[in-house]
Amino acid sequence: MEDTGTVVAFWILAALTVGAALSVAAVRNLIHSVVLLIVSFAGVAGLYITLSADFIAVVQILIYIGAIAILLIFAIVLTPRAGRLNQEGFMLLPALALAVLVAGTMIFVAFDTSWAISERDGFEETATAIGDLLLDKYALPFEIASVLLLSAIIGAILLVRPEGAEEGPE
Amino acid sequence: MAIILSGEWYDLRDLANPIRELIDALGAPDAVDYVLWSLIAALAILIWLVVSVIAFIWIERRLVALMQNRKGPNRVGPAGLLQPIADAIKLLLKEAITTRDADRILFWLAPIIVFIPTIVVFAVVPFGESMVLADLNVGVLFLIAVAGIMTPAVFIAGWSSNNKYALLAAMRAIAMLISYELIQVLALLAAVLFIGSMNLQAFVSWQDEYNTWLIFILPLPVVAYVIAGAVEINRSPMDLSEAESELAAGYHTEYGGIKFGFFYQAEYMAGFAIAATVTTLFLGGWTLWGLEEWIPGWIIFLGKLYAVFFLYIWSRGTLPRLRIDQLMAFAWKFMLPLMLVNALVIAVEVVVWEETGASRNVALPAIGAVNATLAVILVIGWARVLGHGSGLQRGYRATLTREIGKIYYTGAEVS
Amino acid sequence: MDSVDLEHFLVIGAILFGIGLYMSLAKRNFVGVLIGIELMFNGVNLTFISFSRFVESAEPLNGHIFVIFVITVAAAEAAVALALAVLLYRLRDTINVDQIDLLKW
Amino acid sequence: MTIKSEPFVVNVGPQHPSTHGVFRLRLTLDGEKIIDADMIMGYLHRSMEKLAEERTYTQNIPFTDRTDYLAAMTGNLAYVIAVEKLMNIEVPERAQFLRTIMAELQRIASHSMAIGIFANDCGAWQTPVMHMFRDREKILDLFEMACGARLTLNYMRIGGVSRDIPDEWMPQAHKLLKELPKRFAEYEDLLLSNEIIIARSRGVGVLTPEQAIAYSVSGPMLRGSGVAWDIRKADPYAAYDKLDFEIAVGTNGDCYDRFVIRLAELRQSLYMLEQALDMMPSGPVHQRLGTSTVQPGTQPIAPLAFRPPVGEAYGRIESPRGELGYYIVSDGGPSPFRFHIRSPSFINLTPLKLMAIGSTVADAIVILGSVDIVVGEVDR
Amino acid sequence: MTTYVTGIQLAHSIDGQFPDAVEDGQPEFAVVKSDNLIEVLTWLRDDPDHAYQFLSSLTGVDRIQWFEVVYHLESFKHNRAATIKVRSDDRENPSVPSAVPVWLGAQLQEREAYDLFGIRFEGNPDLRRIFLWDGFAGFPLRKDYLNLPGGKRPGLERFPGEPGDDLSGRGTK
Repeated sequence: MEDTGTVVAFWILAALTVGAALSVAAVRNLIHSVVLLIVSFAGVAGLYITLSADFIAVVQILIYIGAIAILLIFAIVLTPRAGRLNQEGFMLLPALALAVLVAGTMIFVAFDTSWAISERDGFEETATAIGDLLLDKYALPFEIASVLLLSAIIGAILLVRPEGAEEGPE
Repeated sequence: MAIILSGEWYDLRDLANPIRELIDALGAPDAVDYVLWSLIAALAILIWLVVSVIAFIWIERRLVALMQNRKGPNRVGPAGLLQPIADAIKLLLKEAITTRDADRILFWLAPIIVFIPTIVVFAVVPFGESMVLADLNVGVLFLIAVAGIMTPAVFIAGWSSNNKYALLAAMRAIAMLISYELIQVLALLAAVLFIGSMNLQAFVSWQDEYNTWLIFILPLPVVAYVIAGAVEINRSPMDLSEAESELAAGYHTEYGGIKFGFFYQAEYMAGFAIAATVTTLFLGGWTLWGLEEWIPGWIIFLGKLYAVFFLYIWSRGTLPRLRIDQLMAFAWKFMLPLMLVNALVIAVEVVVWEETGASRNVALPAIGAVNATLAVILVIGWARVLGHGSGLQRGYRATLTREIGKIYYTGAEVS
Repeated sequence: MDSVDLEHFLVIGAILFGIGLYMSLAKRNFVGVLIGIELMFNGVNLTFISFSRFVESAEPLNGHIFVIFVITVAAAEAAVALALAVLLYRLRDTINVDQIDLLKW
Repeated sequence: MTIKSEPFVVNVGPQHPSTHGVFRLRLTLDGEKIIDADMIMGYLHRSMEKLAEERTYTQNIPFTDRTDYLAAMTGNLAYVIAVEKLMNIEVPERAQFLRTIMAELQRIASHSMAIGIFANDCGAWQTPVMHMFRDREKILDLFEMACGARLTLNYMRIGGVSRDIPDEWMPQAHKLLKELPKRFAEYEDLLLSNEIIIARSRGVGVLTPEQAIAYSVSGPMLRGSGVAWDIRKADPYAAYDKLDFEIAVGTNGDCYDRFVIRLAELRQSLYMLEQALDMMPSGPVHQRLGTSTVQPGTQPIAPLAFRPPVGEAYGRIESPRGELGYYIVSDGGPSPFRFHIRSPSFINLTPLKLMAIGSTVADAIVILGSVDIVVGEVDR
Repeated sequence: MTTYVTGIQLAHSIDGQFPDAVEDGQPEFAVVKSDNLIEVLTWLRDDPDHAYQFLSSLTGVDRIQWFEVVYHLESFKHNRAATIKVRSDDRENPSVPSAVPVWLGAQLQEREAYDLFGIRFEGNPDLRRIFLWDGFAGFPLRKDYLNLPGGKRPGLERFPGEPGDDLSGRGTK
């Protein structure tokens, strides 16, 4: 990827993503943290576009920003007395050390391995191909995923169901 | 002269073509060329949006005034035409108040975030044959995904104001937007199933090629999309998150001056975005059965877009507002099953058409008729199943009597 | 700096994963932990997509498929986690993971 | 799925689009559900009852305009009826008919506003109000012809009305009566079977007749609960005993019933007006009450000051909002010793808490809209 | 036509049921002793011959020597109206039993009377100020609220413009 536009876009997006992610861990207010998380998600979506994964990029925006961030906000708003602070617990230093270690190892591996880089260009159209793959080769995992989603919905509803709730709709 | 004789004269009317020619003539390197072209297009879209919003502030106020037996703005300039500008100046000159306990950063950020999705949507909308900023392969999905950014923006606005009306409205808005996003997705899914592509230009060219509009073939998804769009842009009867009579101004209660102006403008822009989507996907976009040869495509497109937007003005001048639980019930109990059945039916139809290989002159009217009939049957039948038109959903007149002191109470049904 | 290669994306993925790991281990608030997990998912996804783009393969889109499944799982996880947070809050009046130290209540 | 959440206190008002004035409703919410409601009023309290003890009986008439400013005629009427009861004055026939006509016109104007604003509270964006204003303007034009004012009319006098109607008045009124049925049919078409209004108001804010009677509510609220009680029928004043009309009652006691009753009463008022205009006798419009001591020599139509006998009287009428009563105690002086307004808006608010608890915020607004308060009358 | 039951009639029928409960009977009203008020009102509401289910109006009057609370009652069944009064002689802390247990509609009206006259309604579940704010000094509808110089009380004694002593307030004679 030597295209000037892509390179510039990559560096901007990379700075945005990593900067926002670092701020997510650093800011004190949880709501600010979630807002920065949204920025980080958007940056990752931009990186997907530079990787010519347009379908995944859009899905990233749709699911991560449109759904998961909202769920996180719900989790904060529905627990008003629990505090909105994003502070660290007693695990601060070990966690930091472990995180640096893991990330360092991965970076080292990334640079140390000689990857079998292919010479092909980015994908032309991914959505149709992904659809074909999902319904053909990965049909079974696809079905399992739908079952997983269903059980997650049912589980979530059962979990927050008030005790002694009457049967049927209110 | 040469251009007119060569038969490409109407190309000039498609504003994108001369501009591209011009930039090509400059002979700049590709990168500069690309950036220049994008900048001009983006600027053009922005200018069009701002002008349209200003125009429609006046048009909406005059139209609603017409529906309400009054004159509307008629003092500033001829026929009140300068009223939006006067309003804009007023908003600009007002003090930008930040309430003391507001979350200052987010409070200022929210009006800006709200702008992003409404403008970005237009990047994929084809205004004309070559007038599209980004010809995305997943354009339809992009429309939905970008509109989803609205949700956190509205929440941030409501939450950061530290106002109870605003927070209540923000919670309502989140619940509403998430529910109706589902309806939007299912409505567009039906269309995508039929066309077999998520590219917006492909939609337009399909409708051009088959000489029909998708609205005639898929009536139910269009209605569902327009209704879900009303939720997204807070138009009555779904304007719950800024319900004037309940929550003052909803999530932007604490916003004044230009920050309020941003919300106001973003709302119109989102309305145009919905209208643009409906136009492109279901109303043939910039084509009009061959007339695009003579009239520039973007004029046709804008005409259709404004016509769709008029629906929202009309509903605002006419309809009362639903309650939040009724709105959610409408989404989950009424629209969702209907849209699922509809998507299934359309998938079956597409397969049957492919298998039988029927000619389009037979297949399209047949599918359209089936879908229209099915839509009517489904809507009426499902409404009956849900108990519509009986019990608490039935209207009546008052009982008249001449006897004093008698009690006519028959026992109330409580909702 | 004049070209972007696989390693660049892998580094960003690793950094996101590291931040996520740190947050999910160190944060006291349940939502903070959740945010960490989501960041880790993002790092992994980015890695998948970049492999899919750069690495020689007969079926290059497999990485995309994996990402779709990861996103599915993430959505399901977020929904259940929200329910858990609400339930925890209802039972213990806190979602501070330090204070949720009873194995049974 | 219900998620337990914290109680959340929301102040609706004192400055709020749907409190119809400066009235405050403090709602305690659990999510969107109301678990407690408290009314806080007095923002418009002008101590009229105290002020009236400092003015003569005639000087008090303008106060009665300013309690229920949407129905000044009925406010005037209730007060003069109370004073006439106190002083045992017979009012001339023509004045009785004029009073009836004005009161019914006022009822149409007031109910129009109530219906329009109720639709507004249901979320319609101003359109019904604006349409209702159109009719109301015509009626206010008639008032202006009759007494020179449009809102605070000050038309009734103790012993009659302040002046006779001009000659052009009757044709104008007949013209209006021809126009209005078409409009009412339009409103019934648009509002009565409007899906959203039905969805918003049916089954909301239910009052059973027992509750309604126990809570002393009156007017459309009492009739909405199915109690056929109308002072115009039960205890006719002015010329109501000569007119034929029916009482509109509801059967469910919900907000929708109160709303349809107002729509039905528009028709009944129109019917009464047609009869009254036909039956209007000629003659004097005022019973002279002796001479005024203010300007000896001249004979003003209503003396500024006089001394009623010692005693007390409770005069009541059916105002658009319910039973409007004036309780007047005289100690023989030139001004009332005690001047009490039994205001329907105020007393109709008593069961608000009962109706609001258990419903949602949006319902509370609709309930408040269906009670149809005028804050000037609530606070006085 | 509503029959307005005279106070004398009403006093007689109350007297028949509750001896010693009636204090006074005038053409316009009957006065009941404050001790018997609740049982009299309950009886008036429930007795099928009276059936005054509807409390039309409740208000206070400052009669200078005493405070009185006026109940205007209404019977839908018989289309009858009656007036009952109860007196409280205590100038500083007047108090009468609350009618809320009999008619819930008395709730706001009693609050109003308390706010403006300072009459305490014993048993009212929510006796707070209603129009004026908590901590407002005095009770404005009392005749001695803001006495004029010389112990005179506000109110018109003579016609405006009529020659006479300046500002001779009522209640002083």
